[in-house]
Amino acid sequence: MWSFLHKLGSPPWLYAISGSILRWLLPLTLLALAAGVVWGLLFTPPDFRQGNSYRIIYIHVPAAVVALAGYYVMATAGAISLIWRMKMADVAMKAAAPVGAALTFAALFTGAVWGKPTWGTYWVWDARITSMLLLLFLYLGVVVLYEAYENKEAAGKACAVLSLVGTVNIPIIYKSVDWWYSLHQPASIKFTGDSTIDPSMLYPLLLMICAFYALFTCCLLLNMRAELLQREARTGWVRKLARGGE
Amino acid sequence: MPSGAGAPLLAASDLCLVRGGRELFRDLSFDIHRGQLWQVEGANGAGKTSLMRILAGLSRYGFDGRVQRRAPLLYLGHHSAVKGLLTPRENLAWHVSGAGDWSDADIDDALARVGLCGYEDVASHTLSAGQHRRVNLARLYLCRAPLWLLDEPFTAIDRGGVGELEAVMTAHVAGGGAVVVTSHQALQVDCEVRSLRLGAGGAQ
Amino acid sequence: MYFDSVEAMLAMEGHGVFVWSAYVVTAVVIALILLLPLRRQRRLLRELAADERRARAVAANARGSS
Amino acid sequence: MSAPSTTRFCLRLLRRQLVLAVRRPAEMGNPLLFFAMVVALFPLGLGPAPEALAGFAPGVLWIVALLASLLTSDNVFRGDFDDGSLEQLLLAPQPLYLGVLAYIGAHWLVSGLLLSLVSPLFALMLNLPAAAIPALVCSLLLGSAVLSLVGCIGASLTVGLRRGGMLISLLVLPLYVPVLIFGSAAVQAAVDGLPVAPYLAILGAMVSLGIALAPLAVAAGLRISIDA
Repeated sequence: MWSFLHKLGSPPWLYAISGSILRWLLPLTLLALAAGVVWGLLFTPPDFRQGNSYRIIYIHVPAAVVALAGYYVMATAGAISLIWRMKMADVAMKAAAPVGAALTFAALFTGAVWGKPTWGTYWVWDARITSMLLLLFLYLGVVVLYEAYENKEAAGKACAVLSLVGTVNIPIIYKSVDWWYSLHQPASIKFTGDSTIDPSMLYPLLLMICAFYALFTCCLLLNMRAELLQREARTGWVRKLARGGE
Repeated sequence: MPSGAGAPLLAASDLCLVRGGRELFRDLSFDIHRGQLWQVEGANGAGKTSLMRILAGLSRYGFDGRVQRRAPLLYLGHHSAVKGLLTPRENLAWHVSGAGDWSDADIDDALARVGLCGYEDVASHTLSAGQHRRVNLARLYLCRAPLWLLDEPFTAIDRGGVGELEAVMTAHVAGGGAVVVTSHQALQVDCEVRSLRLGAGGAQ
Repeated sequence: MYFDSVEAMLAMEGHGVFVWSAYVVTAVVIALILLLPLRRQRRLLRELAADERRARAVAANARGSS
Repeated sequence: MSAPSTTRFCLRLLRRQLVLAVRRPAEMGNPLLFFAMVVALFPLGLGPAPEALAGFAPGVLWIVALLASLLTSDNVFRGDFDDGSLEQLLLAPQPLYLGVLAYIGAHWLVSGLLLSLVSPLFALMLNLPAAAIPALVCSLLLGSAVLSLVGCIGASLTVGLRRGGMLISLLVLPLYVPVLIFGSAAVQAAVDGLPVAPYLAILGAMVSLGIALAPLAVAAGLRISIDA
C-alpha cells in the first residue's frame, strides 16, 4: 500500500502508467461514446410528451452528472495536496478544472437547447440551471486563479484552498438556489417532477454516463501528462523522453 | 555561555533549493546553537533571502529538507513592516508579530537607542527610509527571542547605525542568543563569525 | 432503428435542429478537451527535443574548438 | 515581557486596523459613496416610477451593498503585504486563525457595519416601505459579516498578485450567492408582511459557519501568498 502511494508520487512512474492506461481506456471511451450516441439517437423510441427533443438527455444528463462529480474530484485532489503535500495531487487538481468547466458548459448548452422545444425558451432561471451556471463560475474561478499565479506550485495550493472553499459552499448554494426557485416559481410550469423512465431509454443513458466518467478520466490523465512534462521539464526522465521521442 | 551547549535553537538538515531550474544550494545542514553568530554570504541571487525565509518558516514548500525550530525567533526581512499612518510608538506597541507586551517606557527607551528620540509620536510616513529601518531595528532592543534572523539589516543604515547594530548583535550573542545575518560587508564584531557561503554549487 | 430514412433522422419531427446542434456542440467540446492536452504535450516534447539538440550542438562545438 | 495572551493580541490587532482605517477617513467613506452613487443609478436606468423602484428595492440594496463590501475586501491584506507586516503576522506565536479573525472583524466594522447603518437612507430613496427597514438593517448586519468573511478568503488568495481587483470578484461572487438570496428574501418578506426571523436565523447560521471555517481558509491563503 505504502509503496503504491510512494509510486503514485513519482512523476515518471505516473507518466508511464497513465500512458499505458490511456492506450486502452481512450479507444474504449470513444467506442462507448459512439455506441451510446447511436443507440440513443437512432434506436430508442421518442418520448410520448417531448417527442424527439428528449434525445438530448443522453448528453445533457451525463455531462451534468460528471461535471458535478468532477468538482469533488478536484476538491479531493486539492485536499490531498494541501494535507499530505503530494505534488501529483496538485497536478491532478489543476488538470480537473478545465475538463470540469468544459463539461459544465456542455451541460448548460444542451440544457438551453433542450429548453427551447420543451418550454419555449432557451433560458429559464430554473434551480438546476442556475446551480449549474454557478458551478461553471466556480470552475472558471479556479482556472483563472491558477493562470494568475506565476509560481505554479503556489498556484496549485491556492486553487486547492479555493476548491475546498467551493466544496463547503456547493451544498449551501444548491440548497439556497433550490429554495429561491421554489419561492419564485410560477405555478404554471413545473419541470422538476421526475417521471419514471422506461428501460429502453434508461440503458443507453447509463451507458452514456459511464462513457462520460471514462471520458473525464481520460481527459484528466491527458492533462496531467502535459502538466507533468511542463513541471518536470528539467529533470532527467523528461530529457530522456525528449531525446528518445515517444 | 559556551558555544554549542545544549540542543540547537535551530537545526537545518539537507536543505536543497532549486529555482527556475538552477540549483541554489543542496545538502545544506547546520545547527545553530546559543552563542553563535552566523553570516550568510553569497552573490546576488545566490539564495540568501530564500534561505532566511526557509529558516524563518515563511517558505513552506518548494524546497527539500527539514528545518526544526526549537525557540522563538525574530525575523527582520527586506520590508520594514512599519505603517506610515501609525507613529513609531504605535508601530511597536501594536506590532503584528505579537512578540511582546511592552510598556511605553520600554518602547521610548528602545526608540531612543536607535536614535529616534523625539520622533516617537510623529506619523511614520514623514520619516526617511533609514528611519523606518531604525524603527524596525528597535525591536531588537525589545524582543527577548533567543534567535535572530536578520536579512540585510544594514541596508539604508548610516555608518554610526551599523556600529550600534553590530554592538547589539555582539551583546545578544554574548548573552546566550544566536544571530543569523545576511550581509555583503564584513562584520566588525568581537566574537567568532561562522560563515555560510552560498553559491558555486553549494555551501562551504 | 427507429427512423425510416436519413431525412427523417435529420428532421426528427421538427426537433432535429435542437438535437443535432446539442450533439454537435458537445462533440466539439469533447474533441477540444481531448485534443488540447495532447497538442500541448506534443509541443512540449518537441520544444524539449529541440533544446536537447541545441545543447548537444553547443557541447560538440566547444569540444571541437578546444 | 512574555508574549501577550492571544486575546490581548487580537484586540491589539483590531485596534491597529481600526486606527489605520480612521486615519484615512476618505477611504472609509468610499464604500458609502459607492453605495449612494450606484443606488442613484437604478432610478436612472429603471425609470423613476415609485412602485417599480419599491419592487426592486430589496434586491438592489442588497446587490449594491454586496458590491461595496467586495470592492473594499481587496484591500484588507494588500497594505500589510506590501510593507512586510503580513510576514510578521505569520510568524507571530499566537494562532493565525484568531489574528485573521481580527482583520476580518475590523473589515466588517468599517464596511459592513457602516453600510448597514446608512442603508435606511438609501432604502427611503428607493421607496422601500418603512416597515421593511428594520429587516433590511438586520439582514445587512448579519449578511455583511458573511460577505467580509468570504471576501477575505478571496483577498488572501489574491494578495500576492498584481492584478487582484478583478480576479477577486470572479472568485468570490459565486460564493456570495446564498447570502444574497437569503438577505434579499428577508427584506422581501418584511415588505410582504411575513415573518423575517427565519431568514435572519439562516443568515446567522451562515455567520457561525463562516467564523468557524473562513479564517482557516484565509490563513492558508495568506501562507500561500507570502510564499509565492
